[in-house]
Amino acid sequence: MLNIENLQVHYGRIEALKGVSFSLAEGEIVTLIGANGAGKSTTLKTISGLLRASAGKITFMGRDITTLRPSAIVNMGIAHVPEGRRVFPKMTVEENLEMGAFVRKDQKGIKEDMDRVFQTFPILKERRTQIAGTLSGGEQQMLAIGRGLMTRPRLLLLDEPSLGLAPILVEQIFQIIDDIHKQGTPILLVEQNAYLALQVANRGYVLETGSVVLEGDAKDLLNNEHVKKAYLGE
Amino acid sequence: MKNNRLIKILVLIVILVAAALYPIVVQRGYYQHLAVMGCIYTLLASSLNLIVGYTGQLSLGHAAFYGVGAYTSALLTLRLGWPVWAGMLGAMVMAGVFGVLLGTPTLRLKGSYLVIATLGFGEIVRLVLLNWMSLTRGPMGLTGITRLAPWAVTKAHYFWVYFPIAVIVVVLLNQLVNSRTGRALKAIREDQVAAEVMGINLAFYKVLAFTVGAVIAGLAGSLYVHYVTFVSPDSFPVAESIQILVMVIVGGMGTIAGPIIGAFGIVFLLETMRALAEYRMVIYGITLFVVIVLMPDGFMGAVRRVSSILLQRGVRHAPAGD
Amino acid sequence: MQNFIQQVMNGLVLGSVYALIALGLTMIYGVLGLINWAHGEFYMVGAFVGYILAVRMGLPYFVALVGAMLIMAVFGIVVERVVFLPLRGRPNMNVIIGTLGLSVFLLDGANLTMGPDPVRFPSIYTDQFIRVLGISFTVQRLLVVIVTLVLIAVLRLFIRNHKLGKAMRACSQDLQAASLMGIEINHVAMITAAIAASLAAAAGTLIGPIFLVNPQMSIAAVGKAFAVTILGGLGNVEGAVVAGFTLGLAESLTVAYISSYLKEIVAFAILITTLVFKPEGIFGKHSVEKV
Amino acid sequence: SKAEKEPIKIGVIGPFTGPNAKPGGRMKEGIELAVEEINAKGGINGRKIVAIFEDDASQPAQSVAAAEKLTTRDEVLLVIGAYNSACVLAHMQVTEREKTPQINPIAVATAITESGNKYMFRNCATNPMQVSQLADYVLKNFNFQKFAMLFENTDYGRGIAEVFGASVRQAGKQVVAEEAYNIGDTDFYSQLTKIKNLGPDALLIGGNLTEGSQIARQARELGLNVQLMGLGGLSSPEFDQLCDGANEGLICTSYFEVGTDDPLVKKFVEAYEKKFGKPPEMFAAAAYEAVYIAEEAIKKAGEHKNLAEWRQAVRDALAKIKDLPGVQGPTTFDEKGQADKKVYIVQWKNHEKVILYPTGK
Amino acid sequence: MRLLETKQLTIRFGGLTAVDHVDLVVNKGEIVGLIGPNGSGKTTIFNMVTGIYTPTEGEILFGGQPIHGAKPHVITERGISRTFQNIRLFQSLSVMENVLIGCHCRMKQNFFDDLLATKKFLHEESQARRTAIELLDVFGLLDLQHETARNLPYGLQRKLEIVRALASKPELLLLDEPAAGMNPQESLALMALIRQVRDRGVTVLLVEHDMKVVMGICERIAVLNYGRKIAEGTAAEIQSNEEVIQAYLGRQAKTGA
Ligand SMILES: Nc1ncnc2c1ncn2[C@@H]1O[C@H](COP(=O)(O)OP(=O)(O)OP(=O)(O)O)[C@@H](O)[C@H]1O
Ligand SMILES: Nc1ncnc2c1ncn2[C@@H]1O[C@H](COP(=O)(O)OP(=O)(O)OP(=O)(O)O)[C@@H](O)[C@H]1O
Ligand SMILES: [Mg+2]
Ligand SMILES: [Mg+2]
Repeated sequence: MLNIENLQVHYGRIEALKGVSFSLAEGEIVTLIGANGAGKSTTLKTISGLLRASAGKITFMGRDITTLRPSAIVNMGIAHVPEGRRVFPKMTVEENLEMGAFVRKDQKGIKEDMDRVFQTFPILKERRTQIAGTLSGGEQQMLAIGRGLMTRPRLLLLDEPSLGLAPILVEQIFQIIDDIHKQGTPILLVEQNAYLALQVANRGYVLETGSVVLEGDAKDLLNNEHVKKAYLGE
Repeated sequence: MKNNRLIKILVLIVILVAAALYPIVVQRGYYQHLAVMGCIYTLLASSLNLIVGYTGQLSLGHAAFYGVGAYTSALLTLRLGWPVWAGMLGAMVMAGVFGVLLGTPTLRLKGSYLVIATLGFGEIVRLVLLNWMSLTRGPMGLTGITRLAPWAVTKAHYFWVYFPIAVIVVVLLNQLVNSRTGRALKAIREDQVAAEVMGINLAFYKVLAFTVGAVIAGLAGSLYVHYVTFVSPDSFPVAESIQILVMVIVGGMGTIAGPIIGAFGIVFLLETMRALAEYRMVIYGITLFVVIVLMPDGFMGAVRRVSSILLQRGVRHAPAGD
Repeated sequence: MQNFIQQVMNGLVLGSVYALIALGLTMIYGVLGLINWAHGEFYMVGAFVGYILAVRMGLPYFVALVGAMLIMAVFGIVVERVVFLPLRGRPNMNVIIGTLGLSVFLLDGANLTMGPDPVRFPSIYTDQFIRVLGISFTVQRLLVVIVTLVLIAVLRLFIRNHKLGKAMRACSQDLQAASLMGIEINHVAMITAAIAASLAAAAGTLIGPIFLVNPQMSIAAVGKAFAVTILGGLGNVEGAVVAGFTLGLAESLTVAYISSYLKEIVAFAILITTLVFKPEGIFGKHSVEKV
Repeated sequence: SKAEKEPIKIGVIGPFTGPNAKPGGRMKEGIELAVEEINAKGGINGRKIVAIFEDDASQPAQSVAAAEKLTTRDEVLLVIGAYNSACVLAHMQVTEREKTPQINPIAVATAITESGNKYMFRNCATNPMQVSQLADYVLKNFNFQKFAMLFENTDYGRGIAEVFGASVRQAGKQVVAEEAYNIGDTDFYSQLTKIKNLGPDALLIGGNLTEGSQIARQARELGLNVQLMGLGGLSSPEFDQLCDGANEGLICTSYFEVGTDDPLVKKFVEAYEKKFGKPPEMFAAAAYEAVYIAEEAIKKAGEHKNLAEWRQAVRDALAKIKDLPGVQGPTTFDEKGQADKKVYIVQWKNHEKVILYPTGK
Repeated sequence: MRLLETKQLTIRFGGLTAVDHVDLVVNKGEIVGLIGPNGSGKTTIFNMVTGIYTPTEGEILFGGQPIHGAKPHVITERGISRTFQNIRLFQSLSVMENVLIGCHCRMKQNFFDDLLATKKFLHEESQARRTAIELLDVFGLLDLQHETARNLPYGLQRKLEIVRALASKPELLLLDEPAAGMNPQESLALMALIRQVRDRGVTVLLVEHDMKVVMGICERIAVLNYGRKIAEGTAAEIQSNEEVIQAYLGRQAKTGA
């Protein structure tokens, strides 16, 4: 359903992506792994329209979305939980979640989803009226994920969702990812924790300095010597 | 390292010699006048740069320090008969006091709040100068202020005194911003919390920046007043503060050369634009906008960008193999 | 007592003027995060547009008022596209200088096209007097206060109930994240600029008949508008309104009971004292920065 | 030779942009007209004259730069200007140092001619001169006991208040209110309410026409029905226009009156109306007159090869000018360079001015 | 010897008690871990110890002296330094300048020395540069000394923050999630570095969610939950503590990160 062809992205004159191609099928979890600065976040930002590709093509459900604006892309059903949380610091937890449902009109569904988020992250329920800027790092991370879920997306882009989360929550997050996936929402997952990512994903791509150097079945990648050495710390 | 120093000193000597010759080569008093004003604005822009460019405290009240310096020097020489050099010292001290006065209450203010508070401060100072009749003669201003010295008759004489003063101040500022103090200021600009946690006394350094900036602006005020020999509150409106800020930003803030280029550049540009008559300000407005959009880091930023592109090219053409 | 009531009334009129001008300023700051140095000129241009519609073209006053607001809305959109957009996300100082360029351009542009002479902008309400209990004012003055209050109420409803209000707040905090929520930032920016400019037009058209219309009117207005905006807390609509009226009353009563020399100083003194004790304005919420 | 055909350069400093762009424009028009007329007659001593206009935007620092440019770059023979006293006070040391004669047609601060500057000449009445004439007239002809003053917070307004207040007190009458406002202010309800409460018989407006017209209108709105008085600019047709009738009965001084039967004035008014399509007002007249004073002096000074000598000769000729007819009445400079100018006292009646003094005219 | 001690340390934000009567001891030369669920108050304790927040109740003793309520810069001078959960480098300054700013409180010249480039200035400056170069070298950042901090990859920015903190010659170093955003390979290298720091005589208090790192290098670990200390002990003790597993580690803790 998502197809990336020969994507190139520049920051000024720095080439961050040097022709990346990959695809994601209906109902799949695909993970991008790679060292710091490999271009993972850049890829996600380009898909969601925050960055402009200098070459290449992105198609979503058969439509070319390469040059669409972020709002149009969100309206097509792609939700992006960005790196670094990016919660609205002066809005309350609840308002932040409402913002996630900005493009939706089904009041009832919104209410349901909000309850589900609170169920998943009980601490957010406790912090409901707190200004998001004063939440702890992990709480903000939960809020960002919750806000992404509020979109009820057709495709979810997650950028390092486990960053700064307690181990028990990391487990939970991956559980949630699995749940969302089981409900039929495909996910494009970027993670430092390559081990967990490859465990939950169907397929994976390894990105190094702006290019895909390896791709394959997640299980295969888990056993790949290069991946083991470079990303699993074994 | 040593070589570098030598080059710097050589450059400085060349500049000084060129400057000394300027009034001889350029005979017209008008251009000499612009050069004198350029020196005064260099002091103003460089000192504001310390506050805005290095410490990151956006201030729109700089003309207040300029005005306080001008009035202090004028009153000390006029009313108390102090010699001009003492008037200058007095101006610097008094402006410094005002620097502390503005710096202290604004310690907690950030961003736009600071901008508007400093703007308000500038207005208050101007309004006090305007309304404290018994001291300042209010809107009438002060006339017949002592000239710099009995021998200072032509503009060339003024230039020969003011230019070295500007050079000395700039050299001192350059030394300052590359020292522990300067780094502390830059750290505050970058991240106040991190700066504090690195052991920097926020309150002290912020007030210090305002004070040093004010002292230099006060000196500029004194130089101005003994040159023009007249002063009135009209000379220090908010527009003047903004003009100084324009010089800093257009020249390139947070650099030493930027404000100097900005000061001389704007003084000469505005005068050149006199030819445009009533279209002058309209075109100036457009120019400002275009410049700030195209050169967000000012002239110095543009120079740096261009030179880095050129350098990069050079590297690419270098033979391969490291 | 009569004197006091008259002075309070005077203060309310002044306060409406301040509030109306400051509203647009605070909205542009609140949503786009930029200090619009040219806002005084918006007000001035708005007044001229109202003047042209009402006096030169002879349209009925209220038609001219609405017309000026619509025309200025378009003007606001153009300015957003041409001027604000290139400055978006730039540091404060650059924005100040950039919009200063716009301000100089509009001011001297008006000088060139409309001439520097003040013009009278009579409306039918300027010559109708209300005199009760020894206090007196024109209907136009009353109109200023009433229309201001109505506009504020409408604006509040709009911001509160319309999704746009929320979108505006989100944009003011994080443009990128807002766009990820599906908010069309460009639309929000244009609508904000349009509203701000049309509020300025309303201010100009309402106030023009009371005073005079000339290019210089922008200068006196903008300093006060900034003071009001900050007092009310940047980006805070309710704050701007309350601060506007506070300042208007303070000035009026200063003249009445202290000295007219202090009228100007009062505005800035209130501003600075407030900021010293409450750095985020009267209505700004104080929050400890989370590290 | 070629040099002789070169035109004589006259520098003009004025506020052609900024808050006083309006009167600045009138000043410019007056000068343009005079220059045109003189050149049409063949110039001075066979040479054409040109006026070089420099804007000071009412800012002293810019005014200094303008004076520097005119005297040292353009090398003008003499300078006319400026509008604001602060600007003249700031730049007069430049013209003095460059030994360039200057005629100041508008700025009224006393200090300008009191400072011993040998190159400064002023062809308009100073503040004390016009204000005391007004005070004398009002005190003599009306039996007012309580006076109020509302004046702009500038050297101009403050000077008016000082002199007028002194005259009133000297006559044993009372000043009940002295209120100030700033240039650019638009709302005077607060000050006027306060004044109304103090119950004066007459109100002196010490300011320019923009604010002055607002004050007159707002006084009427508030029902402050007392004798209004004003100076200078309040006698101009624009003031009448802006007042919309609120100036009915206002008594005011005037340097220049269109309606007199002085042939010089008639000729000027005619030519001005032809060229600019509107009647002239005082600033145009004063500036126009200044050019003719310059013409007279340049004519008397004769030809000089050396600019410094020429300027000196013009200065000396200016100092000797005696009873030179002009549109504001005859000009004679005293040893300080101040011309002894009489002013008119007029009253607005039904959008027309009635001359109250001097009664003969 | 007790280097840092908190006694009944408490802070409230409105109705929320973020840190609730916590007693914590860090001995000289130790590496101590501070862990706990998100929002349990770890960063907040750091903020109180470094003077950014003032405790509502309780005391903080450093080397036996009370430091609560003191300004951050004073505390740094006393010998506590830290890194931030969200990196806070001086972004547009060079790597070298970042480290020199770290040296700030150990330099003795005054304003006039700086202004006039006195002997003292020259001496102090070269001294500081030497310290900076040495530290950068140890952390492998020396080649990048002229690079602008902003341009460094994430992992190196974390390292630079540690170097900057060390430049103030602290006795106690507080690290807030230094391994966040690092891959397992990089975390391993970080562990080695932290040990090295301790071997230079710096005591370390570490907040981290990466259990490999925490269990790997901490001699003692304290666990917070809802602002309260719920456990304290060695890695083994903590890992088998039922309450900690419940609240924080989760069942599969050992398989994961
Ligand atoms: N705004 C920017 N300006 C310039 N270069 C950038 C910018 N953002 C990223 N880069 C560069 O682009 C490259 C890819 O960065 P990206 O953020 O996509 O990496 P990543 O794979 O997500 O790494 P990480 O694991 O650190 O998040 C890096 O070399 C980075 O330095
Ligand atoms: N300034 C503040 N205002 C209000 N609440 C705050 C403030 N600072 C922290 N808190 C609250 O205090 C609690 C503790 O926050 P803290 O940042 O210490 O958590 P933490 O243990 O570091 O969590 P994490 O592992 O997610 O970083 C959080 O619930 C947070 O919302
Ligand atoms: Mg990333
Ligand atoms: Mg934390």
